[in-house]
Amino acid sequence: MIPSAGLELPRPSRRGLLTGGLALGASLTLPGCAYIRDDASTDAPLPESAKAEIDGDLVYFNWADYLAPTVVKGFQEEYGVKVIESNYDSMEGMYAKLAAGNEYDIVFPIAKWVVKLKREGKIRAIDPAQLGNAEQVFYSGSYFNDPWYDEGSAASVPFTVYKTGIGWRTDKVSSMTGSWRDLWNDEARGHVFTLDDQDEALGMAALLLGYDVNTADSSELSDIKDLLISQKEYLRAYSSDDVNNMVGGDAWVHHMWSGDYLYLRNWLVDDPTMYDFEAPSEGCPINSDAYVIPTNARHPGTAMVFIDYLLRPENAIKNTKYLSYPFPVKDALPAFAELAKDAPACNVEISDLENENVFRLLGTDEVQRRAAVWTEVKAS
Amino acid sequence: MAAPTAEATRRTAPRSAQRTRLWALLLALPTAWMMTFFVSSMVIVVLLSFGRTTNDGFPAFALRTDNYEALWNDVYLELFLRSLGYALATVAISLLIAYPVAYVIALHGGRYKNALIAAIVVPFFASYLIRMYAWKALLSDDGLVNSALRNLGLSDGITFLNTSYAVVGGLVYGFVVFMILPIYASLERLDTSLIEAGKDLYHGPVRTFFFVTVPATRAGLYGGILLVFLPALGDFVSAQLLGGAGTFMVGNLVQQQFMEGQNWPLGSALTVGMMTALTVLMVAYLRATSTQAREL
Amino acid sequence: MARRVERKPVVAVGVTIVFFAWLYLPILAVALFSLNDKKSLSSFSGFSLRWYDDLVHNEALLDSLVASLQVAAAATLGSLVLGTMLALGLERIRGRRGNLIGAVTLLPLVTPEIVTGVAALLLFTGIGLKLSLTTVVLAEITFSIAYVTVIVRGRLAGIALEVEEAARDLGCTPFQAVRLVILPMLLPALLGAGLLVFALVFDDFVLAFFTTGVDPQPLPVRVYSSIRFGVSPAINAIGTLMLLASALLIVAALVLPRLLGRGTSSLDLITGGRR
Amino acid sequence: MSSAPTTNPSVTLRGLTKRFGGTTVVDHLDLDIESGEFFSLLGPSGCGKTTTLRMIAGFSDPTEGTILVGGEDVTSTPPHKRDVNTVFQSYALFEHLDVRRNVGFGLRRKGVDRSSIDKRVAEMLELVELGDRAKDKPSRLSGGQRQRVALARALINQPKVLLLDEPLAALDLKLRRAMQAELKSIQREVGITFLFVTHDQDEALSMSDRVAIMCDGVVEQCGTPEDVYERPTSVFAAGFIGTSNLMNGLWSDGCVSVSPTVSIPAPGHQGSADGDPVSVTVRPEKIWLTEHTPGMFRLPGTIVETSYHGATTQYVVSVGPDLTLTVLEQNLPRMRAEDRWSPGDRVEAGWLPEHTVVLR
Repeated sequence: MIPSAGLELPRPSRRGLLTGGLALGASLTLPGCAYIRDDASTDAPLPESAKAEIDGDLVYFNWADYLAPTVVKGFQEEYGVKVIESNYDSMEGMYAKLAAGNEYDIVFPIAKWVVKLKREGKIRAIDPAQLGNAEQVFYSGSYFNDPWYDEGSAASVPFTVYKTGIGWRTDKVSSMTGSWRDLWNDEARGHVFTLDDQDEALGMAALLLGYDVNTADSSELSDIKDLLISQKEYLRAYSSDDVNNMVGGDAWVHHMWSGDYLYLRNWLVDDPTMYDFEAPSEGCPINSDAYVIPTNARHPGTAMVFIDYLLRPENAIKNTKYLSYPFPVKDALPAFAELAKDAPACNVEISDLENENVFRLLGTDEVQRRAAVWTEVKAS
Repeated sequence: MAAPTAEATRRTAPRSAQRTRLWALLLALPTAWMMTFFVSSMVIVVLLSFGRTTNDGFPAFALRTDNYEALWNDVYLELFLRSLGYALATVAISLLIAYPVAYVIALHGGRYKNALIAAIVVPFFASYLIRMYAWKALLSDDGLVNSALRNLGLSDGITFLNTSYAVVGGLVYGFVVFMILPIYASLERLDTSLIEAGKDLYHGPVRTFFFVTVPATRAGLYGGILLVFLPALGDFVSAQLLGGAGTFMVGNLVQQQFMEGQNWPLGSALTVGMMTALTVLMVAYLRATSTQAREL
Repeated sequence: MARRVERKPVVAVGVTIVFFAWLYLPILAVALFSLNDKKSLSSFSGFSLRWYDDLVHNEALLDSLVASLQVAAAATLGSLVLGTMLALGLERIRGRRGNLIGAVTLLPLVTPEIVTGVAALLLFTGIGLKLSLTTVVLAEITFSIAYVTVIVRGRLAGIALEVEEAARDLGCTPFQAVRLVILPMLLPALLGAGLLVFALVFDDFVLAFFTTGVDPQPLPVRVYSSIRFGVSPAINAIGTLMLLASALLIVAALVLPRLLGRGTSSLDLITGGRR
Repeated sequence: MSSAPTTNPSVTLRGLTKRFGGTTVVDHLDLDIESGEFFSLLGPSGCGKTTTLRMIAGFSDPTEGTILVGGEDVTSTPPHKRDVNTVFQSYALFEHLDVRRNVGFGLRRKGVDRSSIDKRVAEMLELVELGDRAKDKPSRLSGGQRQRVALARALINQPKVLLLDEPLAALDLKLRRAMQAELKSIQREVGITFLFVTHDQDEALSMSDRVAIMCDGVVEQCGTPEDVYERPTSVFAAGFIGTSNLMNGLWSDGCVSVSPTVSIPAPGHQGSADGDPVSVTVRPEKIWLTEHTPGMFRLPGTIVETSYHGATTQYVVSVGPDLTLTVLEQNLPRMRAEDRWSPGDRVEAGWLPEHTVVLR
């Protein structure tokens, strides 16, 4: 049968449909597809930085509800541009859209995704000299002058930092030990939640076992799997909605992000003393988000202005209060300290940043090995 | 009279052709559309299911079967069976709810019929996600339902959330409307004199119901079953929002492979496997029911 | 018109009442918490319209709403046209071949949404289409055709083949028979299918996420993005407004035909219509 | 297959054949229907009568053969160009149009101007007594009314032939009787050829000018109602219409021996040789149990069963081993209950030899 016969009507036989479809599919997708391709070296030189001057509306791509609306609104009013907002629910989703060629002006990746985007030449340089408020993050001695994920901070500006620990209900659980073992707490049996996040869940188990949070070693992963499966009898669910699981009373002990805990404690509950947070002694994963400007951004100038605008201490303070995550903006730090004064475990210190517990970009084999373990844990 | 016969046969040909041409014309555009946008994208999925992932995490075409070999895994099988169980439970519960509701509205709704059907459809227009999330808030340990139970002294709290029951309940909530509408439609069309005749024949409403009413609404039932079963089996929202540590479903697994797992080829193979299983089930189901439905 | 059956089935009436309570419980919760003056979704502390105020002033959300409406309207129109054509064509190709094509048209219903989404993304980028609201519409139409076809075929089966023949008999060409008789008789089913598709597309987030470009994103994408990490009551406010809008729409659908004095009733649209 | 010679044929079928796959549904049918005739195709379901009708209407293509309507070959004319109209079994009304528009549909397709359409629709609705329902939707009409709309919608086009496909099947008995009479009188009034398909023998006999009895795709017998009833030419025709006492036997010397003891004389029959197997039939109402007249053939027997039917009483009379006759007697004014026979009574069944019909 001629391949095109599938398109020949009036009588579309099933075989015709399939043959035609196959031919069409293969011919349409093989060349020039952004995704499906062979291994290629991708160390591209960094496209140069844009100037910080308004060059159009801002096409903005972020987690939902991850900046104070008043700040975004203030930007629109001050500069007379529109912010066109899109959201993602995962880094993989963000990456897929970026790789599809969508032209976003600013994106907010987690640290290890900065590494990936930078390596693949998908983001452009950001020249701090263009930013009037650069001093706020790139002051002398700042960790972010040369963070692990972006050598010399050439292509990113730090956005937030946070750590992962354990939040718990003081009225329900009294026997917390300050270890990740608390996620196996007998008092909280059936009320324990682990974050629905591959890196966080495997990382937590790895720390408890004394392994690297990024381990992809088969035998270590096997130990991690056994450990996590042993947790299931204590577990209520895997969920990243930590705040509402706590508020709803379902969670007594919750694997939790520091910012979410502060948010819960400061804004949602009547009696903050009912809740507490610990940074387990085996160490906690530290993570940070950054601002980056994609190479194909149509309005990199506006994006630069926007980043500079967000670095203004008053805006960083608004965002800190809205999100309860610390922004590494020098003059905004006191505001965070105020928020976190009753929960010092939520503080992220420079020393935390310099430790090894960061989620690094791994090779495909490693990611898939880890994913297989995580899938098996969740599915069993 | 043999002479005109052959000629007539020849002359009839263009007429039939003219008629089929219209239907063919009607089929042409949607078929071409489905080929371009659905079949070809599914072809990509099939091709990808034999593919691999590059070092930088990109899917690449290849000719490997290891993704399919990976499917032969007790964990996946268990997961599929679990999802199948949830979907079947969803269908069964939806039937138990939908039939009486559709029956009452169709045969006893009187002039409120349309209003009642509208009342069923309206919530369906508020976002599925928002409604599912509302259940989460309602059913949590300190949520409204448990608070009410406690205040009434009926119980000191029931664990609803993060259980299989919650997942199935969410699925039923999300899809029961697909069961009610077709059943309602076929009950509406039902000639009630049939029921009365049945009452004489079968003595008593219960037997009449099972021997007359239910068979007469088979078409609606079959449609409803399909429209609930398929989306329930592929759903991942209910398990994600209302599920617990042991309620992972196929939909979640596929989601996982395409997202965190960064293993699109495996996700594709899972999809192809699942769709094959479902297609076999569906064709068998259609074949079994279409002969019966035609008898109506 | 159906004759009334005398005795009410008590159990069924009971089930119906419980069903309605159950159906509306979460809706009421959504409405209630949209009026909460705190950001909590489980404890209610006092009435406030602050989330509605937020909503009205949140341009991004409003843009999303408009985008969603546009996408839903376009996809509804497109899938109605294509789905009806498919249904009409399939109706005349009966037997095994019809069954097979019928089964193939059902495939989009079986495919996990994320796969449809990813595949659509691969396809669009593969053929060099730039992602935009247009690609969302293309993908949504593809996904919705099956629903239209199922509903319209159901209705077509109810219209005896004889009706089409009667039209031919009275002087219609095949095409006129479709245009003057079949389509008008399908109208209730078309309205029903249209309403259903509109609701589905308006509510879809997975497919929409993968196929949107940099235009304002459809609303459910935002809802889903925020739901994974907890929902803001502003979302509840949107949900409540969507609900009210759809209720109004449906009430209009119920009342208008009566006001216009047309005998055909209205809401059998959704159910595919009665005879 | 013979049909009456025609002078002015309205429909002529020649060698009309329809096969679906390997099954022959209509088998080389030849038929001539005269103009202005009320013609019925009568037969059990599956006999090919509806298929024949559909081929005449143009909904189904003949496998072989020709169809002439008004002398014109329409075998390959599409339905919308044929000068025939159909009344469907399901009525097939257009639910989205009111009665007026349903009836006027065909004229509008023909491009008749609005005012004459209105006039003719009004006339036609008067004819079918639906003048007051012109603006109703079909869904608000009763079965009988819907039927009349379907009739009016077809008749208004003044076709050369009106095809009616079991139009009365969906009505209840009483309404059906009334409609039969009405249909017949309308036909007389408009003078259009009616080709009527039915499986109901009473209907066919009472309305038709001529009836063709069909079985397995062929016409078994074609003639006036009286012809086909009184003088069936085949076992099938005899059995399908009315009740008949059908007995199998052997021809010998002007008689049919149906059992060792019973031999029935059949003087009118010719063409059979001695020893030929034949069937013999006699209508139940031709058999007398009393008041025999001279020349009647008589058979002694015993009443085994009686059933009272109001106007008539039916008896089953045993006239020999494994041989029974059904007899239908009018309940005449002078007959009282005690005058009727009871099971066990000895009787004599007698009938005139010319009422014996021999079928080969």
